[in-house]
Amino acid sequence: MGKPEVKRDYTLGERLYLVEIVKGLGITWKHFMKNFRASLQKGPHTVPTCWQYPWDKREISPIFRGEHMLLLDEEGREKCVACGMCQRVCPAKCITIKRGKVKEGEEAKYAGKTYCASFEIDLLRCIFCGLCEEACNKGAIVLGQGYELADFSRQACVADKKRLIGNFLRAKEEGRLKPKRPPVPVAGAKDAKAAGPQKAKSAGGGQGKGLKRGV
Amino acid sequence: MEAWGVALIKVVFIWAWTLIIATLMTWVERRGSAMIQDRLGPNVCGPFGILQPLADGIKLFTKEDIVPEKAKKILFALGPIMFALPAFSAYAVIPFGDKIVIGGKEIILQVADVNIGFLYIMAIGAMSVYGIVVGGWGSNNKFSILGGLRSTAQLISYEVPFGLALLSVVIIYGTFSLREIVLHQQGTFLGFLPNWGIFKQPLGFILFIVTAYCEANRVPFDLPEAESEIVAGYHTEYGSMRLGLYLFGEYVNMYTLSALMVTLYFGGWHIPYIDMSKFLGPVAYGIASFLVFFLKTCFFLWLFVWVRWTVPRFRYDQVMSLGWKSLIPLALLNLFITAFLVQLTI
Amino acid sequence: MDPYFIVFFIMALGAAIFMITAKDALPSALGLLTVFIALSALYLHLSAPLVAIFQVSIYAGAILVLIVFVIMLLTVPSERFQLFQRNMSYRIMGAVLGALMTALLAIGLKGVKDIIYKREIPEGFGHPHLFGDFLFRDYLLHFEVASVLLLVALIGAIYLSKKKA
Amino acid sequence: MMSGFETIVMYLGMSFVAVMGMLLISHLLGPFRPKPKKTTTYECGVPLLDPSEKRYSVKYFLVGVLFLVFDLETVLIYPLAIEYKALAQYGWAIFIEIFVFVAVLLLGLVYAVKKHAIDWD
Amino acid sequence: MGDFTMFNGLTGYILLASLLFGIGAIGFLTRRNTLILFMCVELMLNAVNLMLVAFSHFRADMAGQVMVLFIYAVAAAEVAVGLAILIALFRHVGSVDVTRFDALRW
Amino acid sequence: MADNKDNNSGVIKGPGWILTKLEWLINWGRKRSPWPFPYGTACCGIEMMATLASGYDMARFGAERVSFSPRQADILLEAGTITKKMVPVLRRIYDQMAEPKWVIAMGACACSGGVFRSYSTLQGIDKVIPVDVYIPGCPPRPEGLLYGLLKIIERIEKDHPLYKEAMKFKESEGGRICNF
Amino acid sequence: MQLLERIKGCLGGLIIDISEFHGDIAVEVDRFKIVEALTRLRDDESLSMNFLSDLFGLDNKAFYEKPKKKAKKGDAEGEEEEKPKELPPRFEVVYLLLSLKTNERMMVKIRVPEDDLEVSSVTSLYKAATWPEREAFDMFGIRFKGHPNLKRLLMWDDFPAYPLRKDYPLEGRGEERSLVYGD
Amino acid sequence: MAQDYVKINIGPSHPAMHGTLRVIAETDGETIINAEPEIGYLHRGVEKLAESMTYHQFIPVTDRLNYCSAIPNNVAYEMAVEKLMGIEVPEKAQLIRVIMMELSRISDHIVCVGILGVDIGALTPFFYLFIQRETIYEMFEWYNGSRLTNTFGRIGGVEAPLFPGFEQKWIEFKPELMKAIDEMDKLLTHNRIWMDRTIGTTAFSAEDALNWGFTGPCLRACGVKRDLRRDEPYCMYDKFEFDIPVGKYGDVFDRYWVRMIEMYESIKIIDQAIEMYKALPDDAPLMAKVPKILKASEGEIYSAIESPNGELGFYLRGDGSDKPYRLKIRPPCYMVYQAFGELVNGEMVADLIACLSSLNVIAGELDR
Ligand code: SF4
Ligand code: SF4
Ligand code: SF4
Repeated sequence: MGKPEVKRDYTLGERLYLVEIVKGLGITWKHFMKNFRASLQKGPHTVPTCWQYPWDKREISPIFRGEHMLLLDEEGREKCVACGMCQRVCPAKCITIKRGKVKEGEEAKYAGKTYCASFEIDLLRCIFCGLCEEACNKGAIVLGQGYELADFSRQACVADKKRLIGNFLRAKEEGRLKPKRPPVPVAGAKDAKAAGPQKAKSAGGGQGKGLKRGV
Repeated sequence: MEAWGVALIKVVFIWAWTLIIATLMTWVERRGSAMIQDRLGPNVCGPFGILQPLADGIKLFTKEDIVPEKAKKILFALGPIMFALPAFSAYAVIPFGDKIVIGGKEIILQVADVNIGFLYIMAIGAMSVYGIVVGGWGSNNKFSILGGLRSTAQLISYEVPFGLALLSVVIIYGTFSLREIVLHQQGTFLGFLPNWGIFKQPLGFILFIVTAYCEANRVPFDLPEAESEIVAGYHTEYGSMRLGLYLFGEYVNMYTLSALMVTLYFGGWHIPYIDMSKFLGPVAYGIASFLVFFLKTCFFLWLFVWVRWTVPRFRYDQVMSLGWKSLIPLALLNLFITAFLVQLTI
Repeated sequence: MDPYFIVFFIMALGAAIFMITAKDALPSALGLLTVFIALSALYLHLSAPLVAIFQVSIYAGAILVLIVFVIMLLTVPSERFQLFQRNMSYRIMGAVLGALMTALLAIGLKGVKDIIYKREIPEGFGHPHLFGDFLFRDYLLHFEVASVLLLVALIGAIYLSKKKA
Repeated sequence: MMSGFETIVMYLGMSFVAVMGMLLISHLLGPFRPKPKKTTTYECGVPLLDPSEKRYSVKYFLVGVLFLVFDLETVLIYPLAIEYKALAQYGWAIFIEIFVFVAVLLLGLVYAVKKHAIDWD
Repeated sequence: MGDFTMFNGLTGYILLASLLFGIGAIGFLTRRNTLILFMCVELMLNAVNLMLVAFSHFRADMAGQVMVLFIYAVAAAEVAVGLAILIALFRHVGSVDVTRFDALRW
Repeated sequence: MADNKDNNSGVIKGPGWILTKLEWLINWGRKRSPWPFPYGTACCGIEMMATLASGYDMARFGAERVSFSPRQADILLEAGTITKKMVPVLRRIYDQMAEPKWVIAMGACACSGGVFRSYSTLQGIDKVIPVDVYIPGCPPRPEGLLYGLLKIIERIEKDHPLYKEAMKFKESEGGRICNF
Repeated sequence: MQLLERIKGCLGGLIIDISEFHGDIAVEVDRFKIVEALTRLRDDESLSMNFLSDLFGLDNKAFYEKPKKKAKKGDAEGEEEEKPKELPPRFEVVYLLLSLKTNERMMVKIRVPEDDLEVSSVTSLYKAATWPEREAFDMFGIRFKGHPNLKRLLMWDDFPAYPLRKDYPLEGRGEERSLVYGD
Repeated sequence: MAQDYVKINIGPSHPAMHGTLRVIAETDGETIINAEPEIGYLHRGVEKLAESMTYHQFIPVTDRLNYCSAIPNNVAYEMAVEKLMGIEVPEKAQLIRVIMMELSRISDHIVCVGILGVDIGALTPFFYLFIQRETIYEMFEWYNGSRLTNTFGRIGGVEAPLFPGFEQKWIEFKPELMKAIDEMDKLLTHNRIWMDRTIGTTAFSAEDALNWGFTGPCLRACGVKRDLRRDEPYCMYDKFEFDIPVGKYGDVFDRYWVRMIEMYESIKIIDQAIEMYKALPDDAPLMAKVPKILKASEGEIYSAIESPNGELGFYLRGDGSDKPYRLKIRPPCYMVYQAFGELVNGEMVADLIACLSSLNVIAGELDR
């Protein structure tokens, strides 16, 4: 197993270490000056390519797959009917649902005939893949933008129904609800055309705003 | 008695000063490297994060002190001390300014102006090998030992060109006293150039700076602690303040070497074409010379940082062959040329 | 009594004794290092700063480094042979001889006072300039011979360690 | 008069005291919670494959020898170098002296390089 | 011990030198680790150096100091060659125990 | 397992102003200089790198000097899957870390095994080492990690470094409380 | 000429079964002749399958049991007594070959019965098979004769089971690696 | 001979070992006499897991294989399932796949080259590249909501069209990316230290490489011009124009250099793909018609794509149910890494690290 002989010619400039090193120093100096100037102009704590997390939060994509939320419809009724689709499709098996029958007089609270008596997502298990959102044909579960999930104990990282609905209410208040994704046009399907025109504002929405850096 | 007092003040002052500079250097290095890398660096700790070294220090002070069971206890304990001591002591003979006159008494801004200052630096430099070797060997960890071996080989190899480069300086100035060397660099030479060592010894300076980087274990010669190869090198097993001494000693070394560069090659406290002592009062002149010297030193400190974050690292055998096959012949050549020119111009 | 001398006297002596009694080679080398440093301090006292510095930079910084290097390469701490010679006669012989030498030398001291007279030490004695001058004037040839000696040593060492075992 | 050397010794003593003080403070302030395995040798998280008390390659040795000789020669020139300017007035003797010295040094280096004493393999 | 009253004088130095020399000699003859033997030799050389410097000081004669310089050269040469021999031996014997180096030829 | 973690819950009787200040100082130092041991084993490790890199720059919190030697690290930043084959390694590294030490479990795998409910994956590192902060996500955004770091800092602030020692001392030395 | 024909021409009598599915050709050969078959395929001018893309094992246990259930549900077959002996060998080893010359791929497979889990190694032909064979040993327990270093690859050395076999539960049988290993 | 070889254990938790690899190297001083890689520290049982998951559920798991570039893994898996079931993917979906795959190829190469730099001691270029990678992440995130583990695509197509600002974003991003790569190039490629470290280290001949099953950049570095995108075109790659860079000696430098050039080529491909994408009507289909519950017939297929690391193949066998009967992943770096001992023997310890980083071994797909 002979290793091939390697012969490469070095140019004179390469041979002398210093030339390239000085060039390299030039590049790093440029970067340094750029950042230094920026910090002179915009205050000492800024560099154009750095988001300072707790104070200067970066705008994240509206469809970011963060902490889940359970949606309420316009009349404030819970959308989830505890059909278990999300549970079944979840690859991490982190959703636990208890189904309850809607009793007389409670219709104002729930949209369907059944509801989830408890709905727990083990966030520590969840891999935020979004399959549950896709599977739910009621549109009841949606992945929100929450990402500050760290906590001290395992129990604190299990999101129960209250927290999930709370997430939704907060997101609604702050106007951070996810834009509705139009159905994807399917080949050969008749309704592909119908789905077409409204496609203009598709997923993602924003014109790449939030892609700017720094302050 | 008075002399003792002055000496004591100078000793304490320069010791504290070295300490402060080294501390600040860690901050400068971290912020500077961050800026170079489009980052921010520590900035939550005090204004501009300047208290970061302090926090690190406190953290290290209150960290548990582990002595590995396989370690050779005495050597393990001696390692950091033997590393830090030479590092801290080396500055004793380097001037940090010209002189200051207070109350009619002239005080030279140097801890000890000895007639062998030059060799003192070399001897102390040779001693710093022990700290690494003893620490690495004492840890009894393969990475440490490898780091220790590497660094020994590397440090001693570069001591030769280091010494030879300095030899040329000695030939030119004919003294071992660093203060006298600075005094020699006043004025101009050939009519227009400042009478600085760099212009008399351009090749020597390059050799010196390269070897200085090696002696300080800085990139591109940071093999003894090459993070990606041998974890943390010779100080893999060290934590708490012992580690602190190692890290600290490195910065002190950098400071000493930078000051040495200024002293030997960049005219110490002199500003070219301007004689500060002519128009400044004795006190002001002292302070000014101190500041000039310090600013020049800062540049070289910065250079250390700057180069560190620009170039990759050598491999062991490349360090060796660079040292022995390029630097030493070059240093000999330089010595020869210097001797020749001095002989001609005498 | 000169405290400076006493301190380093004790330091050198203690370190030397530690050196020959230490179990492992590396602590022993550190003992030797201490001896060197103490001696170098004494040289300073003897108005030989250059020698003092050379003591540190050559003995401590080069010769001992090489020895330490070899210690790191060769010694295996798990290899625990006896500290001292097994042969009793060696030991006794060593001790006796050593003591004898010391005694002899010390006895020689008795006459010292008569031979040596302390001259007035001239100004600048031991200054590097003087040293260089002296070296150049009187010992030029020795100097060259030393360099050749070193060259030969170098060649010998390389030859020996490159030789296929 | 205070000689420079005594100041240096003072400086050394001060460094020593400070370094020891640092270690002492750290020793006092640091917690101490011995636990099994805490003091085992770190080897990337696995137990020792084989003891680290082994002989390392002798190849490092030659560098040491080379260094010893070269360092010594360098140091030997120092006393001459300091007087170089003064001695140069007597003619070229000193130059030749240094030249010969350097040549001998170079000879050794050439021999070492020829013998691959510096190359790793 | 009337002669030692001037302890800081020449006699003190000679005493130290002879003691060091003796210790070195004892170590050299009794220790088994070859490396320590080397160190003992160095110690003995150092004792000689000390003597030279001391005499040079008290006689105000530079020759002693210059002599020391040459001793350095000799010591270095000795160590370089000696250690090289040691390593060559070591390759055969596999130990630095001096009692193992008993074959005159290998 | 979590022996040294949660025993500071008891009410602390003020041991004096100096001690309090000293504790504050020590805590300040510790929280401002949390050197991580980046134990990135899988995808989360990549995101951890992104956190260390320019955009998010964990160095701002002083966590710049990533130490790959457990002796020098304060926080074990476990990012990624721990398989059963890896368990002893993790445990050993945790053991070798010097006190005080904290552990962040980053990502679903480290916290609970995540999607890998399989024969070879450890279902959460808290089975072998005590965890201080869990960060859900797969992988968590760098912001999520930084938030976790802030949580650790929060935890450090509440620590009583000296008092705990005093307690230990008391236990072992028969009621002698050392006064600082 | 079509790949199928060329393969048939090349291997000839070595072929036990050959099938094509969505363009992928799978050839089954005698398990004792695998080295010969691969050598022929490699050295054949028109094929020159000189690149071993992958090699892995496969457990057919569940697969063979399935038709039985179907048969019960369905109506066609009446034989209820299916003897286990009549099942084809339980394990398969699949070799994925690629010709760098013609950019064609094919699969070669051999069947290994449960009671004689030994096949000859192809590491002498393709170095690339070194780890895949170890993995197949690790995961299925198939032993490769002539392999230079056949030991577990992915699981630790004293892992008691072969995890990819169909009768091994996904979440394992609770094997834990001891925390105190090695010292 | 009395001198022993020292066994150095490098990894698993070693700075250069990506957390999970382990090499046991016997060394003679600095020279490696014998190096043996040990893997399995990230064996998560993915193949077993696949057997208990539906075809659809498994997509998120494929993200976690090669986590430096999840998208090619997703696509490779989806293509395998599509091949098994005979599904034709619409053109527009293919174009989106191409764009995303090339973006993630760039991001993968960025990680590889950046880490190579870090391991050789040059930290700064890593940061320059990583900040560009952040933008790529951003594009992914705005496309489907995740930065790293994208769960991109669905069986039969993709889940969404490109977001409206995509092209604009790309146009803005492209010069910055090129600048960053240029800077890396200027900082390293001609730097003598870098050249000394990389040229000639762990060179490998083409025959050996083929015998060991090398693919991708590592193979191309050895001088074999093989790229599945050209040789077995999929996803309309035959419609794009791009070069395939090849090296000569297969040393670290060549691998580095091939990756650097490939980044430029990927940029070219993305440019072309965006043009083609724009030419398609807005409502062109993105998904093939697939049944709600995917069930494969009995049969076995193998389908491979050129992932950033090389040939990434999925062998699938269906048994008529909605779960794969057997899924075998052919990860590219698995084959490369098994030759690691061969590669580094006789080199120096520092080269081991450089070599490892230049191979871009991703433990996730290595151990599965
Ligand atoms: S969230 Fe949707 S899928 Fe899940 S149970 Fe509720 S309605 Fe069903
Ligand atoms: S995001 Fe994925 S893992 Fe999380 S709950 Fe939904 S389906 Fe399960
Ligand atoms: S939590 Fe997710 S991203 Fe993190 S290591 Fe596990 S699978 Fe990878």
